[in-house]
Amino acid sequence: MADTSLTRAVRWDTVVGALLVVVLLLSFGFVDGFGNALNLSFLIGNTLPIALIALPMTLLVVSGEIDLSVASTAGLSGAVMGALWNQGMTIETIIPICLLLGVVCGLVNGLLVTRLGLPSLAVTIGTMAAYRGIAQIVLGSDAVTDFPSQYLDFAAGRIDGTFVPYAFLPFLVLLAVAVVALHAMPFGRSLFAIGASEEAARFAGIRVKRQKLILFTLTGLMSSLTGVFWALHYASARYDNATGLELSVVAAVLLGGIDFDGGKGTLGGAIAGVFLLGALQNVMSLQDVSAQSQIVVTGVLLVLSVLGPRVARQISLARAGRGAAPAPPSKAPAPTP
Amino acid sequence: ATACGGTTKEDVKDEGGKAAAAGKADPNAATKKGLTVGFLPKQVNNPYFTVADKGGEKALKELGSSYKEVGTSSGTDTAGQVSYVNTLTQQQVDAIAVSAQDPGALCTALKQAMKNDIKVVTYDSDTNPECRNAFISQASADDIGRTQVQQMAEQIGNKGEIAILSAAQTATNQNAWIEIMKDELKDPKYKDVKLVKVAYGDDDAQKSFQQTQGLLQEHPNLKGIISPTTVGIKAAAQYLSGSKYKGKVKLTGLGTPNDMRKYVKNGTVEAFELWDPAKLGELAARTAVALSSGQITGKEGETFKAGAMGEYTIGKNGVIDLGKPTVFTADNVDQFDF
Amino acid sequence: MTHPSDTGSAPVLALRDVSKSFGAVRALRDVSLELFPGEVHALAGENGAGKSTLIKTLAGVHRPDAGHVLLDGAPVVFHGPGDARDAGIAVIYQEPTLFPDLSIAENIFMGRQPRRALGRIDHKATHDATAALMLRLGVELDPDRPARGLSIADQQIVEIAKALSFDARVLIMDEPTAALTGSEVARLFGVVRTLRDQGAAVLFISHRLEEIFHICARVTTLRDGAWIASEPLEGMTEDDLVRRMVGRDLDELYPKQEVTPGERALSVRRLTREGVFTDVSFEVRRGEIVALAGLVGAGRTEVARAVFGVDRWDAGEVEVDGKPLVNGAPSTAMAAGLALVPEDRRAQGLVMDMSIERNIGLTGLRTTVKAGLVDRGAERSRSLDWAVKLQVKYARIADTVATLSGGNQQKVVLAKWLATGPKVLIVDEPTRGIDVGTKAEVHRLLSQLAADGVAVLMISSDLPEVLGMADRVLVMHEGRLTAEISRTDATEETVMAAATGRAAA
Amino acid sequence: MTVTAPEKAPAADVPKAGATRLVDRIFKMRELAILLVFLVMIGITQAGNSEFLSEQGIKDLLLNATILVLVATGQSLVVITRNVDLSVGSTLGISAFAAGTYLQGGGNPVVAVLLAVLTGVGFGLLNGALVSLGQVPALVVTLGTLYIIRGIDSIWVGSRQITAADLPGGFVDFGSGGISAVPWLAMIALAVLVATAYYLKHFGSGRELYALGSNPEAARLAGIPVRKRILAAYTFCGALAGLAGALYLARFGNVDSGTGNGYELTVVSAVVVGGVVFTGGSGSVYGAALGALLLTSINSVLPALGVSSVWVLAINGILLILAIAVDRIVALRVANALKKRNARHG
Ligand SMILES: Nc1ncnc2c1ncn2[C@@H]1O[C@H](COP(=O)(O)OP(=O)(O)OP(=O)(O)O)[C@@H](O)[C@H]1O
Ligand SMILES: Nc1ncnc2c1ncn2[C@@H]1O[C@H](COP(=O)(O)OP(=O)(O)OP(=O)(O)O)[C@@H](O)[C@H]1O
Ligand SMILES: [Mg+2]
Ligand SMILES: [Mg+2]
Repeated sequence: MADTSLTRAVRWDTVVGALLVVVLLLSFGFVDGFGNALNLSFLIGNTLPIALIALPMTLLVVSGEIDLSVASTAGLSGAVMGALWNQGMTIETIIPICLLLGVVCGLVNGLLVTRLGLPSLAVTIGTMAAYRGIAQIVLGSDAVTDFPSQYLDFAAGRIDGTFVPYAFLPFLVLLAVAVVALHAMPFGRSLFAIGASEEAARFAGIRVKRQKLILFTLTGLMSSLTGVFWALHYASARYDNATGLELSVVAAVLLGGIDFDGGKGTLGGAIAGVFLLGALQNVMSLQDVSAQSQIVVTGVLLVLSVLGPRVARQISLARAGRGAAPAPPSKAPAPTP
Repeated sequence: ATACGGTTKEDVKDEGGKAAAAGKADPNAATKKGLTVGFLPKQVNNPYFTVADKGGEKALKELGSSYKEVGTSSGTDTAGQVSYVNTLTQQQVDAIAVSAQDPGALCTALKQAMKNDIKVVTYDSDTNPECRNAFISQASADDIGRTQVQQMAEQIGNKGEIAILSAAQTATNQNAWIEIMKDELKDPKYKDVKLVKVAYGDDDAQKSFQQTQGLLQEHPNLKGIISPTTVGIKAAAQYLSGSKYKGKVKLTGLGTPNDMRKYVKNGTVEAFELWDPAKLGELAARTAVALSSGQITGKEGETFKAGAMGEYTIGKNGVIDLGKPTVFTADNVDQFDF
Repeated sequence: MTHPSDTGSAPVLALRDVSKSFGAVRALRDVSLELFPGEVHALAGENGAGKSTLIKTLAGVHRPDAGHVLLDGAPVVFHGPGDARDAGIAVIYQEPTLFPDLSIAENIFMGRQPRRALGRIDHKATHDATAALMLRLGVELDPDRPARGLSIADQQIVEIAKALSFDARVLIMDEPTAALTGSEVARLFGVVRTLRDQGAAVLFISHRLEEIFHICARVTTLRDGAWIASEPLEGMTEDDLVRRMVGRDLDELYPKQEVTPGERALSVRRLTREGVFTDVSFEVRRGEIVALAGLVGAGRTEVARAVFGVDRWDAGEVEVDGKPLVNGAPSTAMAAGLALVPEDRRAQGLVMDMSIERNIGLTGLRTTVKAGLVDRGAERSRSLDWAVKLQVKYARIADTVATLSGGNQQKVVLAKWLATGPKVLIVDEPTRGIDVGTKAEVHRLLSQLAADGVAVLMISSDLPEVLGMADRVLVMHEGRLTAEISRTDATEETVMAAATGRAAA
Repeated sequence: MTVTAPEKAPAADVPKAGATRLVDRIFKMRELAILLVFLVMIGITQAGNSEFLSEQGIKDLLLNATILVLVATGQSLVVITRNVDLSVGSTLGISAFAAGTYLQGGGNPVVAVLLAVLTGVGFGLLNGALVSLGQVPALVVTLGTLYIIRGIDSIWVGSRQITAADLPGGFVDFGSGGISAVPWLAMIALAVLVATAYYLKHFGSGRELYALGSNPEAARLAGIPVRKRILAAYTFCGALAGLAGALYLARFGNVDSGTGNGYELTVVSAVVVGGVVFTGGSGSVYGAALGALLLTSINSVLPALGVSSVWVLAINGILLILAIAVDRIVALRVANALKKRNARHG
């Protein structure tokens, strides 16, 4: 496109990042009860599950796929955790088992997508129901709440004297790993290529199917980790834990400027999107904005997130005085065999 | 600790002690004014909870305190509910009246609130006892479970197959009632009544609809359905009234008069019951104020005066019963509007 | 032939002093052009000279920044391709623009299907008209088959059929022959002549100069977006034309160096992919350039794809330097020193939304690594290095390849693969859409690579190129290898005879 | 050009008839696979419970599918253009309530249905305008409008609800009535479905929807009014969501602010199961309708077989995956067979 320089000037992920900073600063200044340690720890703690899943989801979306079963995988690992706990197993064995289960869930998605060539949207809508259903079979209507307090405290507590939840630190490590993997490692580079043109990537010797399989598996792993965290954070393992989380993740990631056609976006943008939504919700609740109005705000924000850059570009183009009729080069139709 | 050094459920049991209700009650303490009580229903925009919370609002106005309502727009967004508890804690309200989506998930947040000197009353749906000061039970589980079986048995002449259409499989109160229904059915006079199935409609109109269809297809000889949930009974009634089963398959359970008026009049339903949700909300509000004023602490045996509603005594585990439910039939249904 | 303007006829379509810029790139600068009825007009220029941009301006895709489009002498403004079409202008774009999910017939008649009562589409009439068009072009394509999976050549044919179906007053063709072999080109020219004689104005672009001389009466030359000349072709030589385009004299077009072939680098034995090609065996030695010739659809591309591993083969084996390759694994083929420049640069060669730098870098993800991370400095210098070596014309190395002209995109694909330093290089139509100057450059490069010991397998539909560059010519016909012809024996006659299956040479 | 290849004999009579018919058959096959899965499922259920296909049973099956069929039909039009409309659930909810409020005040049922459709058209236009004029990703925009419409709906509706008692008896009876086993609502859905399918196949603008989904850039170059078509597809989708809202009201006699919540996922599943591809350009509304029928039937089959509801969700998901996998495998097999048969050589 003619306006590469302009697109770079108004990169949406930086805008989201800036917006997040602005919202935080304004809230510190003007919103009662926002700035204190307790509230900040609430904010971070409640946003963490979304942020955790947003990490692999961003990678997946960059490579042109999607996983809607993440919340169900989280629910399933929570349920299994509860069931095994009820059986009297030690928590130290249970958690690895749950993570392994997540790997299996992700692997199933990945195999269905890569081996059978099914669209990931359809597959994961299916597994979304299947995993949730299995969770229900495993745990039934029980709610397991009596996990050991040192684990609960870790998941819900914060570092003494600060607003930082304990769990935030491991998240930061994971974030750093994901950023490096996506933006600096050959693996991440190949994901962008796969997302932008799977066929061209294959012709460049990139092992498309393998990379995708790895990604789905990682997504499963992170989902189950989130499931374990969720059960401990809320001290409740139920089969319907984290229901609907996938939509929040998708919305946040989209807000962060990740293009669902694949091949575009940055992790920084996605995570900024996650915390922007989290912070806004927190502020709006403190300001007694009703849940319904919050939904509208989220929606408007999403629409603006795509219209905004576009309008900005149009304006700067108009100002440049040259109304070059844009000829967006669409992706070549991929002739699949 | 176990042999391999890990932590198991057994270890936790040992360490667990119950958080005791602190302080001492002074029944004669003055009722405080200018308090703020935050209502956190399972779901905002749910007509049942709206009526209940309106009852609470009215009572608080009378008592000179202020009311606010927050909540999630989905009935299963537990994380959302937790974050609302946090918000209320953050806003330093004096008391929270909450209907819990999950008995355990709210605990950490509610304890956090109690630590910050906020009184916690649960209504309609309880949490674990140690996470709140008192629970307002809409009616004793016993009453609800048994009367519904009695009504159904009477309608089908003490003979035939019946089924239950419940809400979510995890709904605490539903499960308690269902247990009591099963217990009641053990009575020899119901020897010809057979409970063939418990189905779950998840308080979703469409799902409840299809579950009703399924029940009737699976059990062609079904004589009656008990649906102890307002959404379920409404969906079942709508299905029955538009099908060949209308009037042949009996239906009873918990429903609101406004929802059910039409089906009572067109003969789909003979009778159903419910407590007055407004009263439930009112009692929750009054209990909250009484707690904040120090008139009660939530211990068994304490009593307090709940305005025009009369005097209530706190039962075991901090449970306060609202009273017996009302039975609605074609004769009296028009006298109610909620 | 007398020049139409001499006989007093007015231009049907013309450009007057048109300029067009894309950001900082000035693609057209004060260009004028006149198209007369009954005349075939050539447009010549190097890659990126602005030919396609000019065509898109005529077709209403681009709006000129300055200047006018004149239709029958009066200025017009086309608000979109639809307007131009309604004015009787048919366009074949450089890159095929088909609907992969729709049938060939629908592709051709989209938007102007024959109708029945109440505006319903007459499916049968559409089908029959398509079949008639295919007959006219002499190709066997089922009108009802979906466009997905058509080879580039067949796609081009469908594009041509689409343009012909208009009975347009003006026919504009942007490199329609780039993917075609001799027989199809001859057919096409036959049809174009008929149209011309019926009074249509034709604008024709090709980098094969002999084609220009063959069919065109006049030529307009562009250089760097600027108009250089419009003149009759009569009396001009190819060298004259090249000088106009390039601004200097050209090196030899086929600078083939003599080398003595070394040991066997690539050997393919009894390779079969069911229904596509059968029992294909050949070998390529170090230093050799072996051409794979054949008609469109003979299966050459398919063989290359299978050898490189993007398709699986059903039987047979492939060895590089004596080590067998894994079936269906391009990454191991790459590791073994194999490189494939694919025929469809837009779908297979490039990630269109990525920058030049990243596209070239894509094949080096494994090599430009430091401590497990992509070494950005090394990546950039590797990309810059090759972009410069191949004289890619670009504004910034970080621009997306979608903004490059067709020929320059092709150069990026070459750069991407040459940068891997392959032992065996397979190039599928390497000079498709590349201007003469660069073509000579690519040939020099291939020749140099061969001299340095690389084994080159070249698939080309450009017969002079095959004859000029190859040490040996392998000919395929209907999925089988039908002939192997040495450099000395290879002539247009022997190759074509084998390619059409008339003679086993 | 100096070489003129010896010209091949013009291939006058391409063997088109055979190949054509086979190609045709594959396209039908795609829907056939789903139909097969559906019939097998129904067969098994009937064997396990003879009540299942009683008159009432068939009626229920059809009624359950009706609303989803309508919305899926609209959705597939949008998906064919390589877009998506996630806001259909919200649109359905708000249209149903709009119609309900009007009827509650003693309105005319026909006007109420029109009102619902118009509401749907309004939101469809909004989506279409945002997507086509702004040229922005449909997924984001319609996820946005999903929230916006849902929010507006719940602010407007609050805790109000409309129950069967508030509605004219005739309207509610219409929702469950019909001619023997065939409900009125199903007839409406079928009529809409057939008309849409006919339009898509036999009208220029219908084919253009496929074209622009298949390759938007080529569509622009072919002079197709891309924006207008996308706008039209969204409007149609909105209109059907609105109509579905009105039918929902008639069928369930009950609407509140939560009506249609989460419906978009079901609709998308139906469309995907029905073989309408998300990258645009292919699929048929019949496929989508079959997908809808399959999906809703799964929900009826399990209770009818007496499967404990604990198992229902898991089985649902597995059946869904099975359906698309079977469909895919059948399609692959057929494509392979065709390739071998059509092979030019060997
Ligand atoms: N959409 C666009 N955005 C930015 N630059 C463009 C765009 N289209 C063309 N250009 C630039 O305009 C110049 C002319 O390109 P054009 O495609 O007209 O060349 P061409 O003469 O057709 O070359 P070729 O022979 O390689 O096809 C090139 O420098 C190209 O990079
Ligand atoms: N991706 C594909 N999917 C399905 N069929 C294909 C595909 N690519 C090519 N074909 C078909 O396979 C046959 C062999 O084509 P191939 O491209 O190998 O021929 P070729 O000799 O290389 O000719 P060309 O000059 O067109 O490249 C043709 O009938 C072509 O239409
Ligand atoms: Mg060009
Ligand atoms: Mg080829």
